[in-house]
Amino acid sequence: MQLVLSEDQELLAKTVADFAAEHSPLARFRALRDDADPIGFSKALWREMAELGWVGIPIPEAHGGAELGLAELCVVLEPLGRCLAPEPFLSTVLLGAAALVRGGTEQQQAAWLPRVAAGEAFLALAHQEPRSRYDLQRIETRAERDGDGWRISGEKIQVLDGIVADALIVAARTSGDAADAAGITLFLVPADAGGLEVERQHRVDERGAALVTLAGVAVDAAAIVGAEGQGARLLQGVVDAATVGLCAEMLGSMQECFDRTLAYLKAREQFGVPIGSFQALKHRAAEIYIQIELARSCVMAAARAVDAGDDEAPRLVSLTKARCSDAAILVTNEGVQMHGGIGMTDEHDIGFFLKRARAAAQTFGDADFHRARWAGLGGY
Amino acid sequence: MQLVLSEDQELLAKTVADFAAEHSPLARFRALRDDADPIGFSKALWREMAELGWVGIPIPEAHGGAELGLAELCVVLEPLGRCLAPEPFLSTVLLGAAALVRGGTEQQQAAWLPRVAAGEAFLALAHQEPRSRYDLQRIETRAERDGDGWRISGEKIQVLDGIVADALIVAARTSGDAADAAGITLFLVPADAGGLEVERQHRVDERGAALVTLAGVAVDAAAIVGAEGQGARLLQGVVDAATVGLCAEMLGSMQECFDRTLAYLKAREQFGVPIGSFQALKHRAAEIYIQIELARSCVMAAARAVDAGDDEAPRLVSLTKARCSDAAILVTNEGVQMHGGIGMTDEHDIGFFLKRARAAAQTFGDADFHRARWAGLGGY
Amino acid sequence: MAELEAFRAEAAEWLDANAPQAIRSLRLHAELGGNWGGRHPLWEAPEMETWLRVCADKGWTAPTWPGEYGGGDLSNAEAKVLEQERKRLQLPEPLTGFGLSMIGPTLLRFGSEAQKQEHLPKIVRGEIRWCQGYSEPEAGSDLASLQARAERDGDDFLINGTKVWTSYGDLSDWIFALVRTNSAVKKQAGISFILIDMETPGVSVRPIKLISGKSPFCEAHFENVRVPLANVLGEIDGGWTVAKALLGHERSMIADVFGAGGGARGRRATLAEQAREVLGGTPGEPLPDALLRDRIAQNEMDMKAFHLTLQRSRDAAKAGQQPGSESSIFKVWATEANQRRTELAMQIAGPQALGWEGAGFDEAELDCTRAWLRARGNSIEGGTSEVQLNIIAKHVLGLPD
Amino acid sequence: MAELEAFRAEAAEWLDANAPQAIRSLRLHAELGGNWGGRHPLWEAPEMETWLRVCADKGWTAPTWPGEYGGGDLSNAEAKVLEQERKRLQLPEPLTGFGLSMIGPTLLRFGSEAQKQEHLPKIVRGEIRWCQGYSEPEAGSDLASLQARAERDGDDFLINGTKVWTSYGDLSDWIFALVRTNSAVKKQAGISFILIDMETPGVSVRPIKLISGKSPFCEAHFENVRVPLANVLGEIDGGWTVAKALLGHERSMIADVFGAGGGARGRRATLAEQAREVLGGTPGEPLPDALLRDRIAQNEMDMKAFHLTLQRSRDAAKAGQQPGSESSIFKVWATEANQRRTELAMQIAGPQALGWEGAGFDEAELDCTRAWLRARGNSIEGGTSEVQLNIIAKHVLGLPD
Repeated sequence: MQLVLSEDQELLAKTVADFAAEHSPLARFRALRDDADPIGFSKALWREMAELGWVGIPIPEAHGGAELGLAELCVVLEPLGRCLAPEPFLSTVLLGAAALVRGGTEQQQAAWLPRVAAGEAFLALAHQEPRSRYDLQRIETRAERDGDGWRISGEKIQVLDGIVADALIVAARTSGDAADAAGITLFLVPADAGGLEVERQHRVDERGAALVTLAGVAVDAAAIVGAEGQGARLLQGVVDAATVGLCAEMLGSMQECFDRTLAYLKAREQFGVPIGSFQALKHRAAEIYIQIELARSCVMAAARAVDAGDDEAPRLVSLTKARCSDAAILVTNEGVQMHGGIGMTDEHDIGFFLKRARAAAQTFGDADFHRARWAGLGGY
Repeated sequence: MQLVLSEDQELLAKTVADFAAEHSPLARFRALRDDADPIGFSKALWREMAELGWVGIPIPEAHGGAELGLAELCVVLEPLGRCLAPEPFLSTVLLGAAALVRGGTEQQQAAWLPRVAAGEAFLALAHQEPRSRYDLQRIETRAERDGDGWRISGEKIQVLDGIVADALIVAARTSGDAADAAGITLFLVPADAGGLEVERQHRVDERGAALVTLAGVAVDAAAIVGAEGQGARLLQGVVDAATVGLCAEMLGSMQECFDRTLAYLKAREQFGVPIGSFQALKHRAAEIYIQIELARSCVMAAARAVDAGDDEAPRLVSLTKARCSDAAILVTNEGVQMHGGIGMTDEHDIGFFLKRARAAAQTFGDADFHRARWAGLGGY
Repeated sequence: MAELEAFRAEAAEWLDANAPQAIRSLRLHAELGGNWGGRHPLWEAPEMETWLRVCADKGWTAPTWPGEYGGGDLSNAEAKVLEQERKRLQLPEPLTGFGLSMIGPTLLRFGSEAQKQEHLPKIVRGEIRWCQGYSEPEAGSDLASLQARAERDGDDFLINGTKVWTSYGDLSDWIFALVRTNSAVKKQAGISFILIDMETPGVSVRPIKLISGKSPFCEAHFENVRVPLANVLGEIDGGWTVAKALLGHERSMIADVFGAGGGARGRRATLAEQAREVLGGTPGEPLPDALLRDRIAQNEMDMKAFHLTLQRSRDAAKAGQQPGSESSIFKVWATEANQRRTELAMQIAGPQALGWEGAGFDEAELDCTRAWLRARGNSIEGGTSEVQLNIIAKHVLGLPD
Repeated sequence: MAELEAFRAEAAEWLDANAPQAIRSLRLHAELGGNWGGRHPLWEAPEMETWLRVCADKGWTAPTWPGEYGGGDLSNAEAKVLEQERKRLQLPEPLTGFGLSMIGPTLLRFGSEAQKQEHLPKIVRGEIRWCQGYSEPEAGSDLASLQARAERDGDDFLINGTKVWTSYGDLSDWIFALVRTNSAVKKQAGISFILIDMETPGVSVRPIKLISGKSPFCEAHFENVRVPLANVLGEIDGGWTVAKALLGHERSMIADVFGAGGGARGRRATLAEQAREVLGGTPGEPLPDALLRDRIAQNEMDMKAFHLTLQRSRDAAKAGQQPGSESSIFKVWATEANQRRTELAMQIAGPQALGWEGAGFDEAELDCTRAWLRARGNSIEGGTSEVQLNIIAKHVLGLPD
């Protein structure tokens, strides 16, 4: 494992950064919010990203993708994190498409992956429930056999970009009790299935999320993604990889928040000197810098470990999420504090980073959760 | 409850401070260590303190004491903490005598308390065991009935000033299993009892402590302090009050460590200016100041609550010990760091505070332990 | 003491006789929080207007102020008794606001006779609502670097500039503001404390939205606003002295608010209650998450230690001792402990803490999110934590510049 | 590549043929830690002397140094292969110390031909043990404010002053030191880098005891010590340039040491192992104390993130990229993570962490206490954490003075 970007990756990073600067300044994010955009992102921009090949990065070449790794996806996500681009990489690519790539039948893959890669179809993963907190195995939604098929009933929350999804991958229990690992099955459910209701949730970070209610939604046997009752492992693998992608985005966001704060420290004067000349602020800035550098190393290592199918990957994922969660909160808290009063106003952009940082920190498990997981995987 | 010193208390504080300045500068502590003094403190000075009435503060007037409260004892202990005076207040007065005051028979009290108040007798409490950590109820030492009396066998560790004690108050189990609250009984055991062995332990803070081995030590029925099997509650009450006394001493130590550090910050120059002009150090000094002020309020409140027999006392004790433990470690770590290289040398005094702070922090339960106790007492 | 007890009986009787039935045990609205008065008053309940009027007639909206300005002429001890009786009878305050708490006492101390005659009775009667104009967009912690300027024009000043963080500026009638009247002298000198009627042409006010949503804060612009010289409180160019007196007052108010657990705290569950609800477990037994349990205990203990320190400070004052330096820690500690509390509440709420509005989040969860965002400002407003630490380092610890 | 593989075979064969049997898999003593050579050498085992001699004869104590100074004339790639083979065969280093790691490379870069001829062969053969004289009692972090002075006296300098934190000064033969040779110019100018034989009259050395007990550190006094002008390395008054080159080297060495988990770490239990032993519970299951478990995980993760950052830095260098600024964080982070580790070990040990020596504490417990105290110095020695943060703020982040 080499913790360095290849020349191709460097080039990709630069392309994405240039694209983001041109098409997705922070003002775009603000406008989407202020206009109360119904889906919260731009489908047109998404198609452009797809045309540039980014959406298809983890999708096999046979299905129209680039068949590259999580490492490349992270290279794309970091600059997008810098500008808080709300396009649905996490939901459609890292959760939805990834579940099909890892566990989907040839038929499911052929039906969805080319359309996803082309930026034409959206997917979402509906796994979280009111009582699940961060536990992937705490699933109460039930799928009961109904002839050759199944009927699914339950309630899902915070389904990322669920409002635009053309199909949802729903985690349901086909056997066992609420917290059992065994008995979880993933189903591919078209958004227009009868009994499926999707309602938008409004989050503090303005990202698209939805409440999903399944009232006896009927699907046939071919809707199963992966093996019946064996969904926990697949779900964990998908969420682990998505977590690293989220961390890459967080890394971009915290780097941008810090860059803006540094610029402010240099420009803003108080008592006749730049506030960045105050040693207490300098030392705090240096501490932030350290945290970001450490987070960067973790993101790179975790992405490569996941790509390599390394045994250490789950621990590195938890390492990375714990660090990025803590670092993002530190960096953005300090960002607001160092901006002073203006940082508290809605019209200043720095607060967007604070909101996104907290939302990301509390997605896929917070730092406590991942430290506990690290310890558990370490046998203590 | 008034969180303010009375005029009498103010006067007492000043008397003790003057006495400490004259008779117990830090150089005395260093000399006791360097000379490998066998008991680690001065019996002559102890008698002087007794003559001044400090040793007898919590002892009833009927037994030659002043019959004052923990609040007054704290007033004495704080200045003694400033100069790290190693005299056995904690062991003889706060643990040993307090157990007799709270639970002793008239005969026990009459036999021991006047001599303690006069500075002539020393007591110790032997409760801690190799497996007890901070749990007062985890007692494996057993007392078995033997005719009208008892035979006690077991092993005690870190018995404070055990080496000089004329009698030990030994917590033993007369029934129940290792962690049970019921079945603990306290026994007053003369130091010359057959089968009792006391060996000095050398601690990082140079305070007197001993390993105590009891091999079938025979005592008669009149040796029981308090009621048979009901010792847990008595022990808890004694240790709670002693904890507050320890905190008062810690408060003095941390205040002194901070005062010395502040003086160093003002005097020491680097890059042509006093290092205390560097804002990062200033802010850290201000944070330390805050912690000490908060600790001071807690010590005062806890002492008064214990004196008043307030229901809130146990929570205030834990509040105080948790804060003082954390604050003492912070203050002394920063003390060494801010002194730089010289602070790491044995010939500089600041390191003594670091060592004592850690030892005190890990006596009678560390901060984690007391936060958990606070939560438990709060019903969560 | 007997006299005081006689007064207690008298006060209780009067309150009971005069308070309209409808306002007794009235639960104050979060947004209004009492009678603020003013030219365009907002009433919690129609009877609150009556309540204000009867109290003002008796001078009991400002019980300790001199009767000649409409006050109640009570001693501090009597005023305290009156307050106790009012609370005992569960009656709301007849009047609240910056007139009573800030500019009124300042007028009493620094105002000319004419100024007192003009303003104090209107404050007592709740006819004029006041706001504060100190901060400026470019000044921040360096308050004395303010740029709003007043230029002399005959018997008037012409005022130009912008004030920010003016609480309830959009609902207020008059503003007390700091303006630069002399730029030839060094910063703190050359500032005047001036009273401005906000209906004067050239004054405009715009609410400020915060990251937590709407807020009481406003930005006030002054464009050639004409104000008589006579509206200066204290000396011309001597406003810094007046302002400092007021600022110390503001900071201790902020600490008091957090000391009391935050304005709206009373209606919120404690962290332990919130955690029990979210995490479950057996009531009375340790919470199932030992980490959160430890942090909740830490935060409760932070608050408790703070309250004990407040008490120590007050007890020392009561005992006639010199005020100790411990009061310098109140603002920074209380606000940061509150920030930790709201962040902890977010962590306890977990995925449910991420709501902004609408479906899928209950009121307590949404409140948790907003409170967290709002609390970020606590360590900035009213003197940043950095400024507080500087003050401690310099004035308490004597560390050199 | 084929050539390198041929060298590997050759090196392995030579090592295997020449290494005395007794030193294979020799467990190095904690105090000595290898062959340090010098006039009064201390040997881990008698055969270590043979081992040093045969390696020095071949130039393989300093494999990459030029053959003319006694070195091995190997390329960096070959030296790496040699190192790999040595480790594979579990052979100890034939020679270690500041001669090889610090002054040798500096002599190669800055030394005159005569200086190289004089000193390098003796270093290669382990005949002279070197120590460093940089810090002074009054200088601290402000290294350039040093006061040890060298005054010209004919062809000699007369040196007066004191150096502290001189590791192994009591066991060393020569010292490389910074002395002020010109006080008329500003601080960094006017300093010279000079080589001093410690047997010269006027040199005295006293060990420094630390709060953790005895230490390798010494204080070296110089009283009218006569040193030839020719012993200056680099230009007279130009010693700062030489020193800076060496300092950077020292800091990365410190980071490497902590990066590898601290010198003696290999023999210690991990925190998790320690906690399992002290706290019990079922092996493989979560530790019974969730708070300690969380902090142990945090510390392991701190160390892991640090190692990954070290690797990132090295991988970038290998890939031919410019060294990134991330290396600036190594010293401060590694030392402070180590402090947190030792404090955590204290907390885990609980009441058993309070021992200094003797009865009632086992070796691991006493080691825990000493390691904690010793680690407090990590954030001071080799550039304090404060200085490291200043460097990051200024040179990496570009924040103004």
